[in-house]
Amino acid sequence: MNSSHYLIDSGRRNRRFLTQTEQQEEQESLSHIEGDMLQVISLEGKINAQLEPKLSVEDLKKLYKTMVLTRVLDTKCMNMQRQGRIGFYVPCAGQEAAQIGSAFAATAEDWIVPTYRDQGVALIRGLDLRKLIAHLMGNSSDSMMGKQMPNHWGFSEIHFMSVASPIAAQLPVATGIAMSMKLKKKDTIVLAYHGDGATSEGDFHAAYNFAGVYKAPVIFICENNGWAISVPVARQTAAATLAIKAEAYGFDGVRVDGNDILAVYKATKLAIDRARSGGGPTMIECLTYRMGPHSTSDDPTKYRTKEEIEFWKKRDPIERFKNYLELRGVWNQDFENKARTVVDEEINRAIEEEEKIPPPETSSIFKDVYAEEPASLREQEKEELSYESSSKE
Amino acid sequence: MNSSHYLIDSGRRNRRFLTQTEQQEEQESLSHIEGDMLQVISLEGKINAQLEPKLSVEDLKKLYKTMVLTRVLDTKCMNMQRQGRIGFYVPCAGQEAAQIGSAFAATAEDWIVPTYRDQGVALIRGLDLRKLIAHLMGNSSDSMMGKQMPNHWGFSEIHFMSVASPIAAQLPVATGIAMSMKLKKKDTIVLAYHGDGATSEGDFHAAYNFAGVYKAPVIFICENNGWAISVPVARQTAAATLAIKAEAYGFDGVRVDGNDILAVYKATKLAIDRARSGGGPTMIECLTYRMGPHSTSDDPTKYRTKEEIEFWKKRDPIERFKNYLELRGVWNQDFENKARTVVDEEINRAIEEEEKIPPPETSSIFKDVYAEEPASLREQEKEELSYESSSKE
Amino acid sequence: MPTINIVQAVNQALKEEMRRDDRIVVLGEDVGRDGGVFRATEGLYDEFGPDRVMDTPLAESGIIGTAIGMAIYGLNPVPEIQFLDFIYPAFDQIVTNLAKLRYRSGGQYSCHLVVRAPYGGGIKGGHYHSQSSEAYFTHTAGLKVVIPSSPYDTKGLLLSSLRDPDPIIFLEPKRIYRAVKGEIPEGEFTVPIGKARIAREGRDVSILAYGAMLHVAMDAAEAAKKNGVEADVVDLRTLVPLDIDAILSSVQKTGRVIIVHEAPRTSGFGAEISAQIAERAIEYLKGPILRVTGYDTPFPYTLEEYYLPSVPKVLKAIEKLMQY
Amino acid sequence: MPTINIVQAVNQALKEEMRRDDRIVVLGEDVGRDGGVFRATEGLYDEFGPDRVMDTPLAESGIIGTAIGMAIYGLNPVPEIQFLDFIYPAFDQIVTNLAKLRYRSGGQYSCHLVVRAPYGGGIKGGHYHSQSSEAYFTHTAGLKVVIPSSPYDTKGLLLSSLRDPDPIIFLEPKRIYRAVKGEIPEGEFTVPIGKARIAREGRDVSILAYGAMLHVAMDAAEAAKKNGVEADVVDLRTLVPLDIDAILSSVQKTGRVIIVHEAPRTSGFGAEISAQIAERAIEYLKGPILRVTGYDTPFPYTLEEYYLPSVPKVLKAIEKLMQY
Ligand SMILES: Cc1ncc(C[n+]2csc(CCOP(=O)(O)OP(=O)(O)O)c2C)c(N)n1
Ligand SMILES: Cc1ncc(C[n+]2csc(CCOP(=O)(O)OP(=O)(O)O)c2C)c(N)n1
Ligand SMILES: [Mg+2]
Ligand SMILES: [Mg+2]
Repeated sequence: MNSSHYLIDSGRRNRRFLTQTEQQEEQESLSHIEGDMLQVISLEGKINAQLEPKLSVEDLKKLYKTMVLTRVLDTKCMNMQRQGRIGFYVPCAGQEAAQIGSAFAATAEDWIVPTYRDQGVALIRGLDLRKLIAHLMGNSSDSMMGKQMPNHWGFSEIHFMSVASPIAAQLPVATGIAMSMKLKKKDTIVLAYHGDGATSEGDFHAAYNFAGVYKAPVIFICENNGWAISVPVARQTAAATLAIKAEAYGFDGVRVDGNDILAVYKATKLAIDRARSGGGPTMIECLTYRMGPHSTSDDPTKYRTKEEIEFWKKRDPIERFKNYLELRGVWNQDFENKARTVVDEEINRAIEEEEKIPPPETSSIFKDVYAEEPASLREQEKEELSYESSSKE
Repeated sequence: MNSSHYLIDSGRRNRRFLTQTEQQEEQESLSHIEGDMLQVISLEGKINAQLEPKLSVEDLKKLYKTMVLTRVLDTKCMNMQRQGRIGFYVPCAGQEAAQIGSAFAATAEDWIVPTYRDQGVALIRGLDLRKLIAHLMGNSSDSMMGKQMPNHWGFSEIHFMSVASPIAAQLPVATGIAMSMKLKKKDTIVLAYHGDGATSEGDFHAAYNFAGVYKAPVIFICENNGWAISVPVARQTAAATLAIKAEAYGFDGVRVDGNDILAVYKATKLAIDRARSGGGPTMIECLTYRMGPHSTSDDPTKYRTKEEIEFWKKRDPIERFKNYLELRGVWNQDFENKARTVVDEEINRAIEEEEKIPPPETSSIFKDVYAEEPASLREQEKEELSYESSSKE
Repeated sequence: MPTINIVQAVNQALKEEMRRDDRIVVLGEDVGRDGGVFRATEGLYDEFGPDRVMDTPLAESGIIGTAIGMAIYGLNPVPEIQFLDFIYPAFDQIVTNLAKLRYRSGGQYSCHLVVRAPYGGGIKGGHYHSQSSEAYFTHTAGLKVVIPSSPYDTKGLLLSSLRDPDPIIFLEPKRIYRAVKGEIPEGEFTVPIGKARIAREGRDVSILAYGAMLHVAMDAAEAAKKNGVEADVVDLRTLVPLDIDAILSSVQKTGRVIIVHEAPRTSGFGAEISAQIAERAIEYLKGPILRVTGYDTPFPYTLEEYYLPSVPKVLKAIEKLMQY
Repeated sequence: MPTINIVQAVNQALKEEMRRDDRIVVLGEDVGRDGGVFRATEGLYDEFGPDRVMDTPLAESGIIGTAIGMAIYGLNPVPEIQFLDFIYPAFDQIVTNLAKLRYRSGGQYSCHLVVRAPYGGGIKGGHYHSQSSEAYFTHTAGLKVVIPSSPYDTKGLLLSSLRDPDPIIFLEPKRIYRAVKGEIPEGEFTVPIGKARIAREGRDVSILAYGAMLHVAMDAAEAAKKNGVEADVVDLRTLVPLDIDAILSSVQKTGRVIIVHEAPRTSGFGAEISAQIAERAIEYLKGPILRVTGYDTPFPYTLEEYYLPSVPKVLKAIEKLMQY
């Protein structure tokens, strides 16, 4: 299957992420963002009719509502962290199009291998909001049983793989899942997410290389948000683009405007179709931007300029999609208001409910290390419980 | 600096290494070796005058003699291993042009980061033959003090870095050496060697990426001998070629006929000149062939065909160069005979001398773990020596 | 009963279980057409084909990482690491994913698989073909660590490992791959994970060992008999979970302990055994707990026989304890 | 004397030594313009520029691997690993190259460098921002392992480390990065590598600890005083080389031993200390050697305070030993 019809170019420029304080010669202005990438809705609101996916009004509404839900939740969680109601949080504001557009192209049977920043992916797959909140609180309803930090989720009911912090470690696992789908002759695929920083890790290399060699049905969604904490993508690699890296593994890399949800959807859909029919992996580089800090522990003013933030505010993926929907007659202020009210209530209710749930029991520390608790851990569990009973005395 | 004048192409084909027993569809005949690579001396003996390096007769003779020395030594070492006179050996027959041609382009001040198969590199840099033999024997004259297996050399007097077995682990180190040359404003460079299999390791990825980002003066010499033990390069990666991988790191990859010593020399020389003048790294993929087994522990009949061996015998790098020298009036049978006699005697004498040297003393086990032997090791050393004295009783 | 060696035991276990369980896939460097550099996977490629016996690219983190993915999706992968010395590029996959997946996901996901790797010295392999790094894995909660010392145990423990629900590091003492032969029953049998074996009974001193060192311990025990010393030899068989009861019974009986392993002494697994004894059975001890181990240096080439524990070294430790 | 905290001590040591020694280069993720995620390298980029303070790509094996190359070529690199939990992608570089280069080359090449990494729990970091994996490095011959517990020791040990000829893993207890403050002298001073510190004198029980746990040990010692128990507290400061003489003196005095560390118990460094005591001083022991440690599970998030050693846990161990 030839994919050149949507493979505009893997692109040649990624230097625009350099800040103005950057002292090296490669500095360039921020104006290079356009060009060399797949776009359906241009900044000026023009539609590329040839690429425009034919989605139903219902689907369009669902996409938009999920973007709003994701954004509102993000803001609330940042606040909750500041209020000490959750311990930590990794925001995704700005990346909703890349996350929701890509995941929407997959079916419920396909598997997701996400990162800590992919709440948009979980939400478009229909994750119960309470489950998400319970995890952020690490309470006894948390699917992770309070064992992991916030944003280190995993929800088997939506085939959403468990997350570890080490960058790129999820990628060989994603390839392995895809390899076994192929061996088992399923027609499902894997969407594997990673950031721009992740492209430097050895595990990126292994995962992509195995995917190429075994023609595994995996689509790598690279959310190139310009930064790996304080390191701009131009310091991450001297490659002309990230998408070009796919060639080193014998498959296609596509560069899309990651703030254009229809472009992301379209590229992912084509890649999924190809993978499902035995055509192997694709890399999709979504050019996007992390509008907030890296996490609640980060202070981005140390490394980015106001100009850059402003530049990207104008490219807010929700605004872009809203303009499109308005053009299509799907969006109006009333729709917006209703959507926001529903979302607000839903989130508030979920938070309220989950804040009532107690933390996990102490003995949970010793469970799920192995399938069965071994004698040595039973002994340590007893030891721990003895402290608690004696401190209660 | 633009390098397109010698960058013929990073090529698109590496599938020719599939054996006839290979069951997968990608199988192709062996006839694709030509094309898409830089060549100075064609198989038919034609010279590409535009690319031909202008080497003195002395240099040409030196190159040829070193090739013969390397080959004869290789045969003797294989025999010595079979006779139990050395414990293990990794042969390099077939790869002399790639090794000697590339290393000859560097100066004595440049650094080499070799693999276990790069005896040709050491020899063209003037390594004392006795040092090489001493190491293979692991005797008390061994520069490594008998601490490492044969072929795990390191000779600081020729800036020839110490070798570890884990594939590709030398590559980030090579990049680091080159980075510090640049930081210290030296105009030296690093030649870093690796095989085709090594391109799959995470350390290859890190080393290449750092080299690209820091524009480090390192030239990666990839000796693509078609096999990583029993795994053909077409199973190693789905990439069209290995040279293409360099693009993923923002620098050039060049594909040369690795059995054509002048082509290898020419490409390396240009890359070195570029690196010395601040132009950063280059990858040179040398298409060559390991004519012998992977090591004395390997039985290649398990995985390669006779046809393949025959195919490559006709492409013997020494024969190719001999034809060229004959054309240039440098080679005749008399020259050959003399060269072989000298080489033979030299090697025999070195072996004879080194076989007289005793093994290292037991206490050497405890030296060079740290700069100074700590109390804990002094205690263990005493413990060990007490066994010996009591067993002598 | 047929007599086979340890490589053959590995090969038989894999082959027979692959016939029974079609979820098993073998992957690694040179495991396919070549049959493995030690021939442990010989014949599997021919019988089961390239889908179930995969020659992989040269990347250990890819081998272990994709195997984890396969295990999550319901396959039963058996990745081979060609030499244990080459497992470190996969160390992050092992520590980060393999060991913690079940725990970190609150039991939603798990990844049972068996990582096979030849390990240990005695084959003139120098630094990078001789290491015994089992202690790293025993310190990584979530893993089980299994080390057989005989063909019987190899086959029985490998079969148990293939059927176990947890991730397992299965270390094969390559020094005795062919040297140690033994009888095994016809047909299917297993050896339980977590049970040590009393390899020899004696009242005077306990020698605790595993892998190739079990045989050094046994030879030393035989030699000590000449001096009237009867050694109890315990073959640990699995380091995690550890059969501490078997160890304590032996120690309570003899009151003297010698632990033998090839790995460097500092923070080797011998330290853990010693510490458990010092915690649980100190009142039984008649002398110090001794360790006969590799030294705290990288593994040397020419002088490896001096580096490794040997019968005279164990005998000297016995003598020291008996005279204490 | 000025009072500073531990992060400031790291920062001062680096800054001052970089002024004195222009071979020092700092490299790692976010160490440059951002000043490090814990601010340990704050101000270095501005003072020394991008050639000596390098924000690297996100690849630990690249960070350690290139640092090794730099060290070989005569620089004095100080790579930072952002959290110790992320060192595993570099594990092969550490075990294969860093630890063995001098040995394997017969002393022809060496690579002194200091790998800095924040480690340990207590900051609500869950599995991957809390690990104490020091034991792995203590089992890797060729490395030194240094762990300070105070601003004074941090500065003094880091300066010694920067001047040491061997590769050093320098672990910073991030839980007390800011919480523990202390006075340091003006100007240059060093603390020798390989010497423990008697943090508190007492005749009844020896508590051996390092890093953040030293403070738990000290608090427990103070609390035990109320019951008339006087604890000797030894701050190990360096695990390799270990100051075994200081440990043995304490044990010979008290006859009772408690080892405290955060890492999981099995094969943790406590096992090695225990084993050395059981080898060298068993005749002085009045009871079992106890370990108060993290449990043999991955590091949990919500319940981390239950997982970690604490004053009540140490007190219970003291009580047990005193009543033995
Ligand atoms: C192996 C590893 N090293 C370092 C870190 C610390 N760290 C957490 S996120 C991050 C940056 C990741 O950047 P990118 O891949 O672009 O993803 P993003 O956070 O931008 O979504 C770093 C360095 C880590 N989690 N894992
Ligand atoms: C990390 C690691 N994994 C596995 C091995 C075992 N091994 C030794 S050589 C080799 C093949 C190397 O192939 P290549 O890089 O093409 O070099 P060549 O031997 O062909 O020169 C393998 C797999 C190793 N040495 N290191
Ligand atoms: Mg990013
Ligand atoms: Mg090769």
